[in-house]
Amino acid sequence: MTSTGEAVQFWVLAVVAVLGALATVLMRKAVHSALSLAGTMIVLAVFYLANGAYFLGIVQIVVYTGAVMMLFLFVVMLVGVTAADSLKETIRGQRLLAGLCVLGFGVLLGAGIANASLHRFDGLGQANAGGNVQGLAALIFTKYVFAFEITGALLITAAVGAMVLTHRERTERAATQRELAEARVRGGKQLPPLPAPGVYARHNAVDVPALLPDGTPAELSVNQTLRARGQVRDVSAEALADLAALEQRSEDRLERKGKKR
Amino acid sequence: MENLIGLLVLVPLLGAGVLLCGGRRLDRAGHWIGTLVAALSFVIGAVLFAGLLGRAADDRELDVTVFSWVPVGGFHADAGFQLDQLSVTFVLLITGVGSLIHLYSVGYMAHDERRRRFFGYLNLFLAAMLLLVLADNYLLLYVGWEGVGLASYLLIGFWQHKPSAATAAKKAFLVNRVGDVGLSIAVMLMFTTFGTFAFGPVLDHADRAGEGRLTAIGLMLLLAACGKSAQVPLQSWLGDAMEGPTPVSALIHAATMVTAGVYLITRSAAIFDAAPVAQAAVVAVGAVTLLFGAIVGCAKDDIKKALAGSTMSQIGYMVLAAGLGPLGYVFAIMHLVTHGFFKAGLFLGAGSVMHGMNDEVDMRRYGGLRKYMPVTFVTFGLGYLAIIGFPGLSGFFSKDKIIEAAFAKGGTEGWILGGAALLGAAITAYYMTRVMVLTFFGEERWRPAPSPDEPSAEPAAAAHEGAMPHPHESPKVMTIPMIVLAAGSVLAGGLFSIDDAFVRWLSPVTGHEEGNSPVGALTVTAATMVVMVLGVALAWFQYGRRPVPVTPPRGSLLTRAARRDLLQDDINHIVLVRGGDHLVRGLARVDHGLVDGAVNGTAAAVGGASARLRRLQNGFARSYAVSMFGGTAVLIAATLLMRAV
Amino acid sequence: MNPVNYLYLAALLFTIGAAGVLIRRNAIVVFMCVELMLNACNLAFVTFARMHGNLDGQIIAFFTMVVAAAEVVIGLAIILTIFRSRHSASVDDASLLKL
Amino acid sequence: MSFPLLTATAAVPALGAVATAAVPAARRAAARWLALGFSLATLVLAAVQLARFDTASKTPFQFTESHAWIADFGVRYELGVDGIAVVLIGLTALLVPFVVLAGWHDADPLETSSRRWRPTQGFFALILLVEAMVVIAFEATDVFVFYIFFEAMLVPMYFLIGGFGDRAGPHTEAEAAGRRSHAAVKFLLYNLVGGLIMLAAVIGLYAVTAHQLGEGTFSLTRIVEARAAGRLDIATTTERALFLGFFFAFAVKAPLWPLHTWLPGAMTETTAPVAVLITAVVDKVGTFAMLRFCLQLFPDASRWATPVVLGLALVSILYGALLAVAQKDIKRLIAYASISHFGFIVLGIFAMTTQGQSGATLYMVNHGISTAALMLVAGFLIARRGSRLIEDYGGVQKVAPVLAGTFLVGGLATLSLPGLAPFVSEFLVLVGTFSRHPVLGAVATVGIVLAALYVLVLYQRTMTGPVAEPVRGMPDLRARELVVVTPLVVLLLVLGIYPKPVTDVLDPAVQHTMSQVHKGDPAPDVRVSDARVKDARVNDVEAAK
Repeated sequence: MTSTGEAVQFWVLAVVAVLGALATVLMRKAVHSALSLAGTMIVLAVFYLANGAYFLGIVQIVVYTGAVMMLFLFVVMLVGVTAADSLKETIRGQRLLAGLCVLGFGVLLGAGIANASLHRFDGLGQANAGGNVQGLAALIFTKYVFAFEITGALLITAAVGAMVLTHRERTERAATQRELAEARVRGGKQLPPLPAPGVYARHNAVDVPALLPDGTPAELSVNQTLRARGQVRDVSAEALADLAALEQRSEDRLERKGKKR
Repeated sequence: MENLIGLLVLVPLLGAGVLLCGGRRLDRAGHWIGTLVAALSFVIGAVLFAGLLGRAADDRELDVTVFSWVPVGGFHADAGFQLDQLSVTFVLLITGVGSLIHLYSVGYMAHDERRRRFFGYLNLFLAAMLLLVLADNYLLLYVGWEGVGLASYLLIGFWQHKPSAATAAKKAFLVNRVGDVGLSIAVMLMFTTFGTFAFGPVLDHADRAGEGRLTAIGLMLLLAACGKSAQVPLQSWLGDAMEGPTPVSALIHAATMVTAGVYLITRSAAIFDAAPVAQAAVVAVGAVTLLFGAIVGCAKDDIKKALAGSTMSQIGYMVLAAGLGPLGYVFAIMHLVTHGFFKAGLFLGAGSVMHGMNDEVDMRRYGGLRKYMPVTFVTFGLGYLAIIGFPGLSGFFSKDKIIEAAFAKGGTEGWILGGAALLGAAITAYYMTRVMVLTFFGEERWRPAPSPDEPSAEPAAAAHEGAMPHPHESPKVMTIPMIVLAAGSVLAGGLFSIDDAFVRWLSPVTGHEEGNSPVGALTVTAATMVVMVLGVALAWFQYGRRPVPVTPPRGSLLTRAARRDLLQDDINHIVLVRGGDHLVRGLARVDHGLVDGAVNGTAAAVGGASARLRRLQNGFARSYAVSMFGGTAVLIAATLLMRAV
Repeated sequence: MNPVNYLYLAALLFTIGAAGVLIRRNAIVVFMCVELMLNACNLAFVTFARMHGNLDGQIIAFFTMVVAAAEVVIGLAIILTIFRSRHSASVDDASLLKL
Repeated sequence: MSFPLLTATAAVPALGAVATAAVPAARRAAARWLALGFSLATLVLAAVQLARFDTASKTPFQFTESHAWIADFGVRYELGVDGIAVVLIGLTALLVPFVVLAGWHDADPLETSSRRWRPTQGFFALILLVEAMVVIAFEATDVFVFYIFFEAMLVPMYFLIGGFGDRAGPHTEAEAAGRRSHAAVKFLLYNLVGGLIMLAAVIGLYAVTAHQLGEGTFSLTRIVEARAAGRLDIATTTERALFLGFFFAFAVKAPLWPLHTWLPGAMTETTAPVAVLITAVVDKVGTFAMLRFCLQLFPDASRWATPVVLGLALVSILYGALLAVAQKDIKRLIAYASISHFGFIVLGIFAMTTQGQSGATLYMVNHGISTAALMLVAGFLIARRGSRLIEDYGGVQKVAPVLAGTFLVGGLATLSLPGLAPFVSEFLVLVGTFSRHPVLGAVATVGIVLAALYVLVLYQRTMTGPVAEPVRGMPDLRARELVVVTPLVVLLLVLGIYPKPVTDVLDPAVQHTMSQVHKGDPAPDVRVSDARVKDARVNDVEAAK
């Protein structure tokens, strides 16, 4: 049996771990899921430590939470952070079947554990006597040396595989600048540089479209992404109002009251 | 002498082979080769006849086994020949009349581009017919039997470009096949009964078999005879067979092949004598056909079809006689021979008339031809007198004997049969006079009719007006055979009857007995004469004294039925053709829908099930994952359960 | 406290992860759920090691981590490749055995 | 060890297949000549077999070869021929050269197809392959060896049916290809199902022998011997089950009603020479196997099944003939006619009389020749006009008399005209059946009327009447086609007039089979002593010769 402290730690952290796991499954955005998962993993690392697996606990934090989850986050960013998943089911009956299967599976698993005769509880005191890392090392380099070597090969292969998979072979000659220019002309695209954003002497932010001579905003002057997100700050009305105020002021100053429209 | 028998069959067979395979090189000489072959076989036949004559009366049977044909287990069929008085009579008739008709055809078919082939077929017919009458067992006879059927098929359909000819040929073959079923079953019955089907053993031991068996064999043989000899109920093909060239009608469908049934019955005399039921059936068939053919003959306007009806009727006489047993066998054969002469002569005459009349066959468009075709008129007239049984001519002798024999059968049966035969004689006289009068006497109806009483002139008639026939006598090559046959029809009967020569000649084979006729021979003769005169007179008054309309009048119910072969074809059509059609179509549907449908249905079921199962394989990884988890859950459950148990 | 509770926790986490694999369409999240399942296993291994008083369970958990790392590398590469051709990271969109 | 004649007879066409297949694409003509040469060489070997076959020998099988093959399962490479097999091998070897000649241009590549495409080579190689397998199936006396080749011949047949067809029919090229592959798949599935059921029975047989003899065997001779010696006693139910397993496969192959529906499709959609190969050669393996395996391995069960089999055969005869009447397609009509004829063959086999079985075996030969003649001429006709439909013809007799004449001879042979070969066999079958089952025999005789009906209707509609417009100017048979047809026609005549050489070879084998089934011929009611005298006389005449 374990100490009371561990019991308290278990019950507190177990709740956190389960919540994290649930959040991983239920969050609509992949980033949130990733963060929740990271939380659960850290909790698991604590459990490893509590179970005497000191090396694994550290590795869990460094490798899993550090490296693997970072990898996940990178991919999430490459794929698009904003794309929130719709949680609406598209395959008919999938959710019901999944629920049934998972429920049955869980219940059976629990029943299995409950049925199992888990009476022995030796503790790792003896095994960890010479230090946990040393104990592990002794096993890895003796009993499990072949498995270890093979996992090495696996890792190398995985690294190469990842490179091969993501590598894109250039199948055609790169277009020269001249060809690009010609294509541009042929395609009827905007030939000169796009108009710069901002309104002279008033705004210089990228989200403010330039104004055309008639005072309407020039859409092209704003970044496509911003336009797509609708984060464009339209200052045309403001500018026109300013202009009107200016005129008013100058007329006031020149005392042309009677000509006021 | 034995070798000659084989040669008799072989010569025309070789002739046919040479003519049919010889190609166009033989086109110019083919018809003479064919005629020569026929003449040669006649010579051989004559030599054999002479040889037989030279032997004692009870030793006139020659047996030759050429080779073992089908030896299987206890089944031995030999290619063997048997020559006796009966077969040699046929041989002479076949080769004699055959040679004459070959000669006639040289002229008749002169303008046909396929004449060589025609002669090839004729030679093939001779070979098959000779095989039929010379075979020493029923199986070999069967070969000849079907061989003549084939030749008949080929010759009826010789003008194949005419769909009617092709159809008639097919019909003839098919109806004959129905008869052939009878013959083959008869042979099988003989085999199971006697273990053999050679004439000798079967006929010698016929009395030892059970009567039921013999009756069955007899009835089956009768079926075969009905098919080949156009007896009721298998008579329907003969009228249509007139689509063939006229020499064919003369040779095959008048003189020889159609009499094969009579030969078969006479040859199997021992079987029929021991099976009274079968014999009664034979007589009944003969009597019915005799009247049937005669009635049909009265109504036909097509000269050849009228003669075909007559043929049917005359063979009816022969079958009737053959069915009378030893009373009549000899007379059946005698009538067969004389009929061979006069009917062949009549057909050749008809052919000669058609030859001169642009192949017109409708007697209503003839008339007054005696001036234009004197030879044809005289020969035809002699044949006519012979067939109606004019005293002194051959038909008189043979038919009279049959009528006598019919009365001699005794009892009610005798009276009925005799009456039928007499009635038949009257009708024969009537329709033959009708043919004679319509063709050679009266006004010349073939001249273009300026008469306005025919406003609805059919297109065919209009076409005929364009090419008005110019009746003319046929060339010598055609008239000579007619003259010879006419001579035969005048003299044969008389010659046969001198000192009962024919009876003495044939009785060792068929047996013969004089019956006790309830009426005297003279009475019968007198009665025959009376009915004959009545028939002639009636026809004369009906057709000779009054003008004959070119378009046939509507006629009485009987006439209309008779024109349609007494509705036989209609019945066949409704029962067999239409019924068969429905059956066949229905079966085709069953085959496609049910039998094949079951197979295709199984395939479709498997396919459908797979298509449904395939939907599980939707490609969604998550669906697969669900089934994986489900499977795992089941496995865990199973493991736990195993533990629990 | 009975250390068996660790096992129950592991089972629960595993089941939650499984549910995530089955329900979520985003391939990245599915992968995360797989990781969660692997981690749940690791927890069980570590607990077993403690129960049995030897380090073999930890060794297995260690190997699992290595394999999981390799798997993540390859898996994410595949996700990227699919995303490039289909412009989607949904596993449902990759329902054909071709790009 | 003596020269392995039987292996050689099968090996020559197999080698020929390899050689033909190896001919390069550009030398198409060489493939044909090669195929013809090899098929003729096979014919020579088959002729040697026939010539050296000893009809007086008492041993059931001659030229036997026996080598261990799969020792663990008691499978031996055992070959041997009896009179029936040797005659059927002769038939196969005889027909294949004609098939090759008739199909001379059937597999020419289309002008549009790729230059590396080699259909001609494939076509002839497959034909030779089929021949090799058929020959070895006839020779095998080991059930397992037989089974292997019985099934293996499906593969080349499948490709022949599915890959080659008439250039034009009532359908477009694409439709025709679809129908062809449908027919081929149907052929394959049907026969595979039959074959698999047979496989189960083959394994069952092995199990029975292994259980009772100590060591399992597939050898026909050993099983028959063991049964005769009483060492092998198969339980009644087992024997019947095994019989049914074998019979089902053979009935599919034969084909017997109601398992026939693959045949019309296969024969119609493929080329005429291949259709001949199917019906005249491959299907004969089925009826042959009934005689050799069903009757000899399971005599008691055969007798037990006789009523049903005879019934099915009778239905086949009438049904096939009636359906032939209803057909609008020339090749389909011939196919249904074949079904009717196979009914006769099965009827003869199971009539259990010497006449019936001799007739049936002779029928196999004669049907092969007559169908080949009719089908090949029909193929020539179809190739000229480009249509299989009867209604598209008319008056061919006028423009192509030789073609029409040979077609008529083929047709007359099909309707068993006396004087032509099939008559002898058909009559023997009928007599054999009649002497044991009079009613059956009599009803079967009706089949000859129906045969006349469909043949003559076909002839009338295609060959006679006014010349149909598309037929005008149709060329008559060419030299190559005459070379194909003439020998067949001559054979039909010769075997019709003098079948004794063939029956002499067949007779001992049939007697042997009959003795296996423990059946004698029914005795005639009236003992006719004269008949014996006459027989003796005939024998004397022969002896004198």
